[in-house]
Amino acid sequence: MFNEYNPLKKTIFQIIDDNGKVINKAWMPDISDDRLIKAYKDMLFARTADLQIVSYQRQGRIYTYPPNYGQEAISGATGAIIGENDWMVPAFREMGAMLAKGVTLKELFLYYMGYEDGSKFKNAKFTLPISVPIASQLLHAAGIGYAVKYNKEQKVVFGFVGDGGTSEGDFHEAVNFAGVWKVPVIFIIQNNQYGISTPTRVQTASDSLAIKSVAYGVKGIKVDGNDFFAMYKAIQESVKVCLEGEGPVLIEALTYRKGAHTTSDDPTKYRTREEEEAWDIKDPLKRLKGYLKSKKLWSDAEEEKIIPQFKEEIDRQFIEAENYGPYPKEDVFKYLYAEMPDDLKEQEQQYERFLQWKAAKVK
Amino acid sequence: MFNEYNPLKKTIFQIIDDNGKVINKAWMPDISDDRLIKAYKDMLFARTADLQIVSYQRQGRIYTYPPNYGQEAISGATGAIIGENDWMVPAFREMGAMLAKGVTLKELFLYYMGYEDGSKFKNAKFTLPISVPIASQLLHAAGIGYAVKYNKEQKVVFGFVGDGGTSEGDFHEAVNFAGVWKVPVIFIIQNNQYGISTPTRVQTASDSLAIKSVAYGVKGIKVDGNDFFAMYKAIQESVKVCLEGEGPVLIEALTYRKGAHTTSDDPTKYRTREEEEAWDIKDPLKRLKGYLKSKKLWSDAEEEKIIPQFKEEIDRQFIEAENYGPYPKEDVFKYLYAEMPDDLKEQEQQYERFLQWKAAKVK
Amino acid sequence: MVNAINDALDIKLGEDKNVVVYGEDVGVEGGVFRVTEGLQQKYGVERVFDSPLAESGLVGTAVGMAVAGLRPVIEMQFCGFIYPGFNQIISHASRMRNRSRGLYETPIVIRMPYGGGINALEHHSESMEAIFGHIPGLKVVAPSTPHDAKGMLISAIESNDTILFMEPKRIYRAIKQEVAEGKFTIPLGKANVVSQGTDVTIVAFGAMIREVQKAIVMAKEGGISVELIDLRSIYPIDRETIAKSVKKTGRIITVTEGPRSFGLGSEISQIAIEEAFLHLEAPPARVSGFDTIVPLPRGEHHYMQDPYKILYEIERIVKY
Amino acid sequence: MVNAINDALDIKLGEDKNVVVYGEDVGVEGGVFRVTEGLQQKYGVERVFDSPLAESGLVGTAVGMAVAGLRPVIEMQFCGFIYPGFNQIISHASRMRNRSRGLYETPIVIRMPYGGGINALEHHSESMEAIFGHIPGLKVVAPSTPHDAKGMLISAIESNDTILFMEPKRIYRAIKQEVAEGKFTIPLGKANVVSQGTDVTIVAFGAMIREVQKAIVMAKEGGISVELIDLRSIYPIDRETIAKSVKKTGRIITVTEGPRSFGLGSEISQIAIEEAFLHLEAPPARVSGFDTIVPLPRGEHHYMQDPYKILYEIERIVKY
Ligand SMILES: Cc1ncc(C[n+]2csc(CCOP(=O)(O)OP(=O)(O)O)c2C)c(N)n1
Ligand SMILES: Cc1ncc(C[n+]2csc(CCOP(=O)(O)OP(=O)(O)O)c2C)c(N)n1
Ligand SMILES: [Mg+2]
Ligand SMILES: [Mg+2]
Repeated sequence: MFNEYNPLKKTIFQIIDDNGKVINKAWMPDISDDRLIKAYKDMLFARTADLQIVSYQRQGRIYTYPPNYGQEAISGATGAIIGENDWMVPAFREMGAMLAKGVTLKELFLYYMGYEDGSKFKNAKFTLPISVPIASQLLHAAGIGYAVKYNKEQKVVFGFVGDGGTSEGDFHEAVNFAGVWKVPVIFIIQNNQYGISTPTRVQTASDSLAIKSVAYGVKGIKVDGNDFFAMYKAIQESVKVCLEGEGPVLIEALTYRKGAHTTSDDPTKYRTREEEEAWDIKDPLKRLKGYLKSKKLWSDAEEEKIIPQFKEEIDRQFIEAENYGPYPKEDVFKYLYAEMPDDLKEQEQQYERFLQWKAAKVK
Repeated sequence: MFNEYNPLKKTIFQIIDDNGKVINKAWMPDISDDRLIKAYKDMLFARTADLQIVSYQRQGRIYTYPPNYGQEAISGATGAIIGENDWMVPAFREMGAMLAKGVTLKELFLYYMGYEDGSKFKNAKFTLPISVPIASQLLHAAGIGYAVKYNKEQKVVFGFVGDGGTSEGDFHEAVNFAGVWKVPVIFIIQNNQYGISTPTRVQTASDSLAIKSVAYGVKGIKVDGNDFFAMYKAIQESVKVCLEGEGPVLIEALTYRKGAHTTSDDPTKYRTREEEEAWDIKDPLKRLKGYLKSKKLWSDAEEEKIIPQFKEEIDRQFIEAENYGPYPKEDVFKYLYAEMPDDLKEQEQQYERFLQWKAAKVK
Repeated sequence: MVNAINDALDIKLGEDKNVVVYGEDVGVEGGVFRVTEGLQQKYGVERVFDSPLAESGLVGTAVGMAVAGLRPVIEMQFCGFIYPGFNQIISHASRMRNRSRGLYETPIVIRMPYGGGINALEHHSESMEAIFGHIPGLKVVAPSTPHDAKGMLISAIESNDTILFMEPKRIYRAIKQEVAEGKFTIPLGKANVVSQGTDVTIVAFGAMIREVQKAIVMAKEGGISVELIDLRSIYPIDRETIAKSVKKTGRIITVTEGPRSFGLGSEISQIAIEEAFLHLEAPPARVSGFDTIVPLPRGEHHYMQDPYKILYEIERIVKY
Repeated sequence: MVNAINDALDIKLGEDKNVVVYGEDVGVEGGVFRVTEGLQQKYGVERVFDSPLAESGLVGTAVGMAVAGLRPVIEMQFCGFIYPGFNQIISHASRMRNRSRGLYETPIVIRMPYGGGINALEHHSESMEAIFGHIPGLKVVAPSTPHDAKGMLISAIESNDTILFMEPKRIYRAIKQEVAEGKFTIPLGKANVVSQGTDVTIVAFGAMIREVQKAIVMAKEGGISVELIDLRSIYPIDRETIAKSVKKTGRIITVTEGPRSFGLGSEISQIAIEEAFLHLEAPPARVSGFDTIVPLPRGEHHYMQDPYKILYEIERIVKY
């Protein structure tokens, strides 16, 4: 596949068309109906949650949030493949993949409500917290890749970044280190065509983002990121490459951020209604649903039935998060060092003395 | 040329063979005998100086110095082309090109003797000081390129870096910015195959360094950096590209550092005698001299005559530098800000008071 | 303050063709805080533009532009994202003149919203002025009012030094103030005595000024008279103004948002003891963040300086 | 000291398979200062290896390795080249535990030769401990003898925190000292009282200890008795040891190589006034670099702390 779809050929790897019809049978992945339906449901769940979070945010019940809306196939395909013991190194727009690893919505809610506790994943093994400084996390993925190889583990590391992130020096250093070390890392660029308001053509003059793999001597491929099957197949093949010791791989997943950059952003300032509509046609859920319906694996009726259940579950977890309670002052100090230095202990005590004084003062 | 020698083809651009015989007539540059002889003499001067500096260093008359030995064709070709008003953004192994811009040996000596004054070039216009933090200077080249384009000047910016430097994030960001901005910068990678002791294969898994141009959508070419004619032609064509507004260009110049990394380095620790001997055959001066002799433009007799003159001139400038005198204490403080802040003035005065006290104390 | 900064940029773009403004999303979008709104439309994409997402690239290209005669004003989107550009700041922007013995200068302004109190994600709420104040060759300034923001930014753009211009984003839109139209400048390096007092001197800058003012009102009720110095410039520091005040009051507190150790507070205390040791009636004190990461929003109140924290320290030091 | 560090690495590589050592030229070459000499031969290229030339890459990959259970010890070739890795240090290495509420730790040691006095090029002579001391979540330590270097480095490798291990390259080979064989540790965070005295306390670390000792000898001739504290740990600082000493002597001077403003000196002075204000007989003072770039070798003597600069300050403060 990495020969056929060598990014130098400037092709894009696709399996289904805008309606979900298979147009590239040769590469259709082998995936059971059950798993396929599960994957669709997971994507639908992620989307439902995503839209709901935006409305929570509007109600002022959560802080800034970066929607995944329109990009669900990338996380969906990753989630369908990533193993319990594989490593997940997210940027911040990979909700579906994180849920698949075992991160709970409640944890994500806590995070966006402003609790670090939301980054202490109770069930998700080998999953790093959300990383805010763009592209920096890819170096962690490369380093984890080194550890995996060093320990001769049969594991793959997934490292995510956005199109904008490819401009950062850390992107370069990460893929380059991984290439030199030949470590099992799958770098996935979610090319949603914007970094906040900045279009990809302002990020780079290269023909594609996948083509940057050439600069590091690693395998690369440009994939239709709204095509669940193409993403699934590309990741599956990448896992194989990694497990055979031939990694890393760089995947550019072309997609579109249907929502705002974050809830504080207004995309009408920098893109047109026409553009948005053109991408509506390529919506990843719509396309997968088209396929499923054609195979009678899914129906609008089922969808209508399941969405309210999803909403209820989302709400339940949201309310749990909302009732999480106050942020104990110890938590500000406790996690900086393996053992708290005296100085920090003293600062905590000073703060305690202040709080007592204040309580007496304002009562 | 950038099509014919597209780095994806994995070819290397060469014009003369190891003995100076033209093997690629089609691309032979048009250059007058006079200029050619001048270029050779400049390279010979640079080499003579270089060897002499190493011996000054051994005598303890100068601090650490990074020899250019073996890489003279790259600076030689640059120097033969770079205009008075073009910008030169060096790394630290481009003596010939700096001399061509009008930097004096004396200035370079002062620098390596430990005077910042050696970076205040009196005659060389548009030439930045030597840059020590690897690859960081390439961003300056990109920014200067922006200014040149903004001011609609007919100028080219030369930015140098080593093979090791291509691993730094700044290399990536610089070529990428220049690509997006389409600015007239010629990035020249002096691939001397080592970064101190580290061979290029530890720096990157890519097929070549020139191929990295693909990642930035800019023109690139891999050139035999020990072949004066190939370097000359490649730079000439790159200048054209830049002046036509189609820049930047990334040139990988393959060469070999015949000397040590710096005078504190011992290359026998990390490379073999055989390897060094194999590269002796490709020595850039030897090859150009082979060509010149075959055209009767140069002779060993002339060389024997001129070298002592060079040595005398080098020595003269060296001794001038040696007699430069003490480093005035004002110079520590004077150049930090356009106007010296009170605080710094006070620090200088405190220091003066200390010096007076000490003079009284130790006498 | 957002408008005042925009106004300053507008004035300098208008009168000096060498001024260019760029950064992540500063062009079409007008910046995530709308500070550069409308400038691209007015001055064109060559003078006001979006850059690739790379902070080392931002600072490094600005160094290049500046040595070539432009006067770049670049924006770091948030305080926590300046660090990829740290090497270019400490190794080049702050050094080029010294390195080249005056041959090249780097008149660069690095604008950067900083500080907490806006319920932001990690890395969006930091105040690391002390790190930058320690870099020789760099100037670090921060306004506390729209008026100062305008006058100081114009001065910064006209300066031939590299200046880190820290903007207290918490009060970007919080302070309503008439700002004089047209061009005026406020000299960098001079502190501003915001209010006179006799019992204790407080030194602060940026968003903390407002918090201190609230504390001053409360202190006054308790009969304590506070002199407030708005530092304005973190490096160089106006020693003279601090010295004069502390000699009068005999007590000094520095209020900052950053981590405590190696922070601005220690530096101000050092100045106080060097300049006025024999006048001191209590040890110079600091109200600051803890030596911890700024907590996410739900924990931020623990970390931030509210007026009570300041009042607590005022009372403590006066009773000393 | 070079041998002692090599020995510490050797011991930890020998006993813990999770320890890996990498950096620019640390493998085949054994490091530009030969600190890692012989280790690749002994432990193989998977455990001791050359990395690509990229400091952000160095720190960033170490963060990844560490969360995955390794204990990377990386080398910055010179102090002036750590800055490209600054973002990874301040945004990740020092924060991962706090961010993940203890789920992930980053036991990383960043070794870095620092300081002046070796006639080096620009960027090779800096001492910027204050910048790193201000980063919450990071520990910063520096030995002043071969013995300390060995014991402290072993402690650092065994610590689950990220530690910046600053090596005074000026005395890499200058101090001859028998170092105990085999494994021993020196706890991080504790200062060492090198010599007792009654008139003035001097706080210093690393290569400055030796300079202070020379000054102490001269001071003694003038009848002044100096107590010398080797800080060993720049963050966290051992307040207790400082407090105890300054309460006894009533005078304190900090001697450092870095720039003055926002430097270690101010922090130590602050601690002295917080802990011992009423015992102070003179204002806490600092002998430091200027607020300038370290000059190239011919000018470096102006900048550096020689024993006379220290003696000058001792005499000044004692006469205060
Ligand atoms: C180092 C750094 N610089 C700037 C930012 C501010 N910022 C947050 S998201 C973003 C755009 C990211 O674009 P992209 O990588 O395409 O990811 P997307 O948001 O589209 O998923 C920017 C500039 C940041 N988080 N980190
Ligand atoms: C940012 C940075 N890291 C490390 C160094 C130390 N250093 C000086 S030269 C060098 C190797 C450079 O290799 P290369 O780029 O190939 O240039 P060459 O020396 O071969 O000309 C290194 C690592 C430095 N100067 N700057
Ligand atoms: Mg994007
Ligand atoms: Mg090299």
